[in-house]
Amino acid sequence: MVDKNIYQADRETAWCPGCGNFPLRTALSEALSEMDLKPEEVTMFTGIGQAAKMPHYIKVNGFNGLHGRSIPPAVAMRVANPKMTVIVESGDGCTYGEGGNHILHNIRRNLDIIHLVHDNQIYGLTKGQASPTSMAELITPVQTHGVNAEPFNPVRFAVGMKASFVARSTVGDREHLKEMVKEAKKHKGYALIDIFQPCVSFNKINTYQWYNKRVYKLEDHDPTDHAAAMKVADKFGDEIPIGVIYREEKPTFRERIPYLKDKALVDRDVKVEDMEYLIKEFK
Amino acid sequence: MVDKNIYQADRETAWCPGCGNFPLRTALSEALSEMDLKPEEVTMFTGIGQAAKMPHYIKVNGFNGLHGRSIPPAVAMRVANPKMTVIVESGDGCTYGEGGNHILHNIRRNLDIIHLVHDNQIYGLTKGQASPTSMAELITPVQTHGVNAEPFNPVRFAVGMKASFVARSTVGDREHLKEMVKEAKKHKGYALIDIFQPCVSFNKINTYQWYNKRVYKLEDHDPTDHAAAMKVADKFGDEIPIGVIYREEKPTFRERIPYLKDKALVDRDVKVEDMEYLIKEFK
Amino acid sequence: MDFNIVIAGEAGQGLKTVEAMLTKTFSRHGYYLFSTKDYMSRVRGGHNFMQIRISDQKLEGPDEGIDLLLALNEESVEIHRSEMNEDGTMISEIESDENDIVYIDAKGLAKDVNPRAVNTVFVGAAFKIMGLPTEEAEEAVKEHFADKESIIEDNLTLLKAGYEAVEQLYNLKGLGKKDDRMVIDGNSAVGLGALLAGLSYYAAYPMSPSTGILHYVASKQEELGIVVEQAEDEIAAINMVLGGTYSGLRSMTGTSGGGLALMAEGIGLAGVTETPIVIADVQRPGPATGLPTRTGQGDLLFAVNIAQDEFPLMVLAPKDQEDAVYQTFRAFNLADKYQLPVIILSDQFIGDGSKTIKEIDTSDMKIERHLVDPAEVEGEYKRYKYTEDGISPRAYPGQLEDNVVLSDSDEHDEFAHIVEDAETRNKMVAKRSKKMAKLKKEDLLEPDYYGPEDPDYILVGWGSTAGPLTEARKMLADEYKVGHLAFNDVWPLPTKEIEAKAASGAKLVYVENNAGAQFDRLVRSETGIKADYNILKDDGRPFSGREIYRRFKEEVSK
Amino acid sequence: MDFNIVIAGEAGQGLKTVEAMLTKTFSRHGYYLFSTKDYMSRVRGGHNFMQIRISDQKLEGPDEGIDLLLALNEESVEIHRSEMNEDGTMISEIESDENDIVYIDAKGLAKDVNPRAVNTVFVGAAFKIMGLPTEEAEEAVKEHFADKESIIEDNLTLLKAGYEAVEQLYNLKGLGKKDDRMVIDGNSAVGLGALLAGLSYYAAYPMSPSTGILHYVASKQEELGIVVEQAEDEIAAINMVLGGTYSGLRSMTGTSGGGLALMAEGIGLAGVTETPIVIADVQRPGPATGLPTRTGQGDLLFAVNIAQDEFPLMVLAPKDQEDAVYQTFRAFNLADKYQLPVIILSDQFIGDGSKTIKEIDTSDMKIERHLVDPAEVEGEYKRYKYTEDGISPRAYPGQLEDNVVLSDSDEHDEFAHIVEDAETRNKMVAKRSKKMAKLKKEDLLEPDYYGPEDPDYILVGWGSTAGPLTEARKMLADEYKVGHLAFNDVWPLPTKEIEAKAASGAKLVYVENNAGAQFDRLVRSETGIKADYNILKDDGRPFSGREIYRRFKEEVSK
Ligand SMILES: Cc1ncc(C[n+]2csc(CCOP(=O)(O)OP(=O)(O)O)c2C)c(N)n1
Ligand SMILES: Cc1ncc(C[n+]2csc(CCOP(=O)(O)OP(=O)(O)O)c2C)c(N)n1
Ligand code: SF4
Ligand code: SF4
Ligand SMILES: [Mg+2]
Ligand SMILES: [Mg+2]
Repeated sequence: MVDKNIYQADRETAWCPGCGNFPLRTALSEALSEMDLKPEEVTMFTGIGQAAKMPHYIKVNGFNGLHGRSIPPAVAMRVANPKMTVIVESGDGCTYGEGGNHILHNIRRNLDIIHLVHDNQIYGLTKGQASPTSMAELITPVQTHGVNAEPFNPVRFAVGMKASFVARSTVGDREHLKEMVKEAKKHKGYALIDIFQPCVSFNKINTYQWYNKRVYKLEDHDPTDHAAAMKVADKFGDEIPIGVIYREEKPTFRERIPYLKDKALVDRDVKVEDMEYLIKEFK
Repeated sequence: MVDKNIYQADRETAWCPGCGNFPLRTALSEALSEMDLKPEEVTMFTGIGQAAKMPHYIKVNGFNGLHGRSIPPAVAMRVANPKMTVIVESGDGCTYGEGGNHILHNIRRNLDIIHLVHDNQIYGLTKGQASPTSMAELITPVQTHGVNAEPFNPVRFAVGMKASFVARSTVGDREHLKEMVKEAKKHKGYALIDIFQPCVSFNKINTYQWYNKRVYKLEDHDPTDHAAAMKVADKFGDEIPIGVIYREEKPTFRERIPYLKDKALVDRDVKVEDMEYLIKEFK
Repeated sequence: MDFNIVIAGEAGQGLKTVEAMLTKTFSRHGYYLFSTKDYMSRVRGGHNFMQIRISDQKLEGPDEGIDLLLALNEESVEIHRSEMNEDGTMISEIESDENDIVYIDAKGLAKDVNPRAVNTVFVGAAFKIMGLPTEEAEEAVKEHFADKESIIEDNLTLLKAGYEAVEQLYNLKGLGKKDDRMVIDGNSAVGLGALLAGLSYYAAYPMSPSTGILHYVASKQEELGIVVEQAEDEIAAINMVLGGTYSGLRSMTGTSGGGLALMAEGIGLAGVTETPIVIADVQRPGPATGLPTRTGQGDLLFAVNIAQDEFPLMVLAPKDQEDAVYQTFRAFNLADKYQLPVIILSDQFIGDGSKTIKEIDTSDMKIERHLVDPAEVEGEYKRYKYTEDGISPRAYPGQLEDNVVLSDSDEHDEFAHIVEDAETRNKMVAKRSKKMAKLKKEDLLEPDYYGPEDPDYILVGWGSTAGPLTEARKMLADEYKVGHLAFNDVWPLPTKEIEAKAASGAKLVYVENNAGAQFDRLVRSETGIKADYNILKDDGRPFSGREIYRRFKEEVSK
Repeated sequence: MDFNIVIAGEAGQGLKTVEAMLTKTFSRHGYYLFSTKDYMSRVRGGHNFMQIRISDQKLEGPDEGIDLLLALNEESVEIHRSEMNEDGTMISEIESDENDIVYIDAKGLAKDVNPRAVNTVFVGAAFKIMGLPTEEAEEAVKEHFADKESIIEDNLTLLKAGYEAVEQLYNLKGLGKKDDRMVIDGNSAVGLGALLAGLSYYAAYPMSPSTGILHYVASKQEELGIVVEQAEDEIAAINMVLGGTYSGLRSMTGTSGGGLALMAEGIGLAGVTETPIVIADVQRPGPATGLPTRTGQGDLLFAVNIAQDEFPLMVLAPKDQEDAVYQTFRAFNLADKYQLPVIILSDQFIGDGSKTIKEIDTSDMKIERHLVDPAEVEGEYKRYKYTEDGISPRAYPGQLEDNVVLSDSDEHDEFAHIVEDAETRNKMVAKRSKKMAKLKKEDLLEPDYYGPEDPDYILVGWGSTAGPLTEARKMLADEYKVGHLAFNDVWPLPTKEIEAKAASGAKLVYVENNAGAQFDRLVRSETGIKADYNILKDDGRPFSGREIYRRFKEEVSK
């Protein structure tokens, strides 16, 4: 087992004291260590936001790109290096708001990635506007009379799209979260974990207590039963189920590119000579 | 009833002979005429693509904007003028591909619009690449070994998101299509109609025959039953149901902005004098 | 009299409340203010500070050196020590022998009253030290915490406690309330200008440092009955706003660099569809995410060349918070008159900073929509009718009886129908470019010139450097014959004045908050004139007049 | 010998097949070719045409006037009649008395053989009329319809039928196969250059007229084992490509104006993360959707100023199809060497057009990845290490044992961690700008000059106007002392040669395919030099040498 401390960079974070991002990071470090992954064997792709600062605070390879664009850069790593563990991670605003089109289409691609969404139901870094997952009644400096739209339920959306692995967890239950990360890693294909992560600075509705009171662990649920999963996914009120909600094995992105086999494209040996024949084709 | 010929502009179209866009336009003209809407009472917002050229070939107000961006410009019309009938219309690539993020979030907004998607399962105007709804086995100049992703099922996606009205129709059944348009107009809130529209030039799989053989009209289906709707939505194979698949009444975008009431914002009478008080607030 | 106060501490410590109370109070005492914010891209922790400069004279920018430091945490003393002026004082909770530190047991005093109101102790102490009475501060407390009785009570108690805990050191005195002034930050100023212009629809996606505009207009949406919509992304925002104008509403969006990049295609759409819209770009340093909460003027050439191919576009840069109100108002009228997108280039320096300005005078503010008069439309409506000046009659759907309104992003004919032939293309390009010609003739603002008639040097700036440059010019005036040319409109570029000045033989010293001397390059591309000197700064911090003065002496007149 | 053939008809009538067969055949006969496509933004109907110019001399562009028209529908005769050269001939299905029309009953001949192969009748007739034997055309038919025996059979039959149905009118003769040449379109040329450079990952969203690159590289993906991914939108495409390079793959995307606009933010990300990528912008006229299938050079200033703030960026424009191969190859090496984005500004004129070029010579083509040597990394890896020339060691994840690779879009320190202090910011800005300084010194291509040593006029162009300008210069050479300066690299701008030329006193005549004289403005902003004359064209159609010649006489030497 890789020493879990290796992941906890000693850098000061820009997170607020008490923020749900801390227990999330701890759970992730522990999971990585328990899965025996060395830092250089993991690559994390993030967007912009408080959550998205993660690669600065945990020691793995990291590409900290643009707001909303955490997923697209990860596609190539999947073809470049099949052995790399790929984590895509960002906030709810980044992932479901600005980046909505990418999650939509990458569910279809079924990339073999672990997708962690810090769902604090708020825009943290920009100081408290509604995110897609904000409750309708949230009052903010922009949403002065509540949100003009229905809240987005990422789990129902993903199950509705038959994403190949959909789970929900909470930083309030670190063991559970760790378990989910490990399950996601085990799963072949796209694995979304929507994680409740209280924002103590701006979200005064969805607090630790709010989540703790509501979440319960799924039992007797068959995640391969789509209809059952839809029902579970729809629950977001006084009771909110956590756990693996839907799972379906299907061809991954790599598998749909048959000639890749188990080649790491990054090892491709290119010689101009070998491609001379392309020139001849224009004669 | 408004004369239906008024809608059929006499301009030459850029569509291919035999294209499914023609019967679609006819059905729409007839529906508009039967609903007794005058051209100036209807505004159509489109993107870019063969389908998106519609406002040039039918006489209503039209905003022919950017590829992928058919929905966002329509939002304002909903607050500007509650009496205007608003149609958003474009191709499957424009709507579900480039514009995916907008349909995702406008389902949440529940704008009172009729949303017509010409679903030919192909990129027509750019000459035959896969669209999000293309079958996995489609071979194109880009998808040389089939599509690298699972096909997008717009109906399942929208029902999964609990869009307030979701229907499927086909240009192969003009009466049905007309009926759906009228139902969508009647519905208060967002109404998606995904319309099978064969592309005779590039899609050699999903032909008129292909659709005709498969589609059947929904009977004994309760569109207010979400679980039932999900089941129906999932069917896309040898049998494909058409009709209203899901319907749920819920607050519209306008209704979530309580102070708008039934005011047309376009009639707002603004006087600088009335806003002098804003200046005083900075004293 | 010129006094510089800095409030320093961690993010989340409530610096903004302290600043608000001080600002209100000084203003009520009749002082001119200029405040800037230096904060990190985080919500809690780190080191943030706000500078409030006060004077009995009009202020145009920040200054260096601190007279009074309110150190809300210990670290702040260390960080700012080197910037203290000779007679400067620090208020701190550190017990120290050093005689520039005034010790105050703020936490102790607040403990039993209301620990969350600890900052108000600092405010009280500050007023005592400066020699100002507290009445106005009490008013400010009451207004700031309006509606919350018990909180007001606690704060008043702690204000007094702070006041009593320290000795008077300075003798500032109240100057008496001046009723013809106001204090406003640049983001609110842009929002205010827009609201006065009849803004009915604002769609945007939050992005520092532009979010202040969004927050301000949203705070007024209910009372004005307008709609402020948070878009799912900036692409949606710009297209929403285009739809807003098309639907008949005065519409606007605001963002910063990265968001502007995402709007590029939509701004071109406004160009070809001739849809008037206003876009505020509150600049921050890039590239990409860059320094999210800092200031810069690095988007100039990007804004001027914002999308593929060419189309009528106007870019203007407010000089300060006051100008931001007027320029934003003007932007709407010009957008409507010429049916084009207008980009307002603001920046974090003026956007987040506040200034005492003359009360906004609305007597010359006229909302000019330039919509078609339905009575003048004969037969089939031509949205893109060829006219002498290139401006076609604009209507919104439903405005004309028996006529529809069509708008198109392809090249099109007068009816907005798609065309591909060379002839119509050429005609439409010519029609659109005529609008720019007319704009240049009728509405372009030449830069303001300040200074002697026969200067040896001219400081050239655009937008928000105007204030610091004004101060720098005054400091330099004793030693040099130096003028100042301050540009508002940057695209199309007004060229007359700069050409005249260049011809006069004065040395041109361009001062810009970017690394690449973008304005110099723009002026050169339009006129051939090149700066003799470039004073550039690109570290995310604004210029002060003193800094420009110093760099002038170091880099120009060596 | 210079012979101009036009194939005209509706979209969907199979013009491309006719063009392909003619092109192959002429090429096998040893002719030089230059073909352009003029097609509408639709799939069927409308009026499209392709021009094939053939000669025994090297060709550099299209010409005006038609020697032989293959009118695949009746309308085409009317449309092109006025362009016919004096001895020109039209092959048409119209029975007519006019002696410039050769009647052929193509449909009748095809009816019983294969109605879908009707066009091949025209091909056969064309060869007979020109006096060329059909062997090579038979070969071309066989290659074009490879794998489909019966179709080949039908086409051979109809080829012969067409051949026999008409009389010989010209006497072109075969010149014998030349083995050192090839015919290639500009889009394939860019794709070929990329593949030769080791492209492993191409992600793009279809957009005319850039889709040809996507199609070409996709057609090779399986055999080369590389990945071509159709993105959900252009924002995904550019970010995918950044991820590709980060993951260790040579990566590229291609698009046109509107897509480039959507990529703007991502290109800035490449700048600040110092991620080498190559972006092809195959220009079409805008603004916004504009004229989707036409040509133009309207994206120059947009590309040069592509995103907020400033960052190292290179923009280069291939001069023709041959150059496109070499320049694309070079773009990858330079992107990798300087760790920056390189934009290739192509356009529909060369992208969709084909040309006979010298066979690509790979002997000087070396793939230079400039990745770090793992042995040289000591201790903790610094992705953004300060170095003398600003270039830091670049590694991809998994390349270094016991070390991780971090990339960041915020301003950052050497380890790629977020910073906000002014000092690090200044250092990083300086580091990045050093790369541009080095690039300018070591790798920038000055423009090529052709013509007399002491010209009175110099034609100045960039990118794809090079060919037409070459022809124009030759036509003008009899009457004027005229030279031609052809730019490849446009950003950073190479200034030595143009400065020298301007100093020589020759009049500068800029020829550009845009309305705003963008290159003139760019050159002026960098050097102060201004065009004496601007010959501009912005109607979506390319220049021909003859047109430039004429306009020179009309507008320059009046
Ligand atoms: C293109 C662009 N638009 C907007 C922003 C500003 N921005 C930064 S983070 C953020 C929202 C963050 O919310 P979320 O993704 O939920 O992350 P959190 O801070 O809550 O963890 C926004 C809007 C940006 N950086 N780039
Ligand atoms: C930003 C941008 N990207 C790409 C394009 C090119 N483009 C035009 S239409 C189209 C696809 C059309 O497909 P679809 O929306 O399904 O419409 P159809 O032609 O099939 O009716 C594309 C990719 C564009 N115009 N703008
Ligand atoms: S703003 Fe909220 S989410 Fe961000 S660090 Fe602070 S508490 Fe956490
Ligand atoms: S390309 Fe296809 S969808 Fe487009 S007009 Fe032709 S047949 Fe219709
Ligand atoms: Mg969040
Ligand atoms: Mg389609």
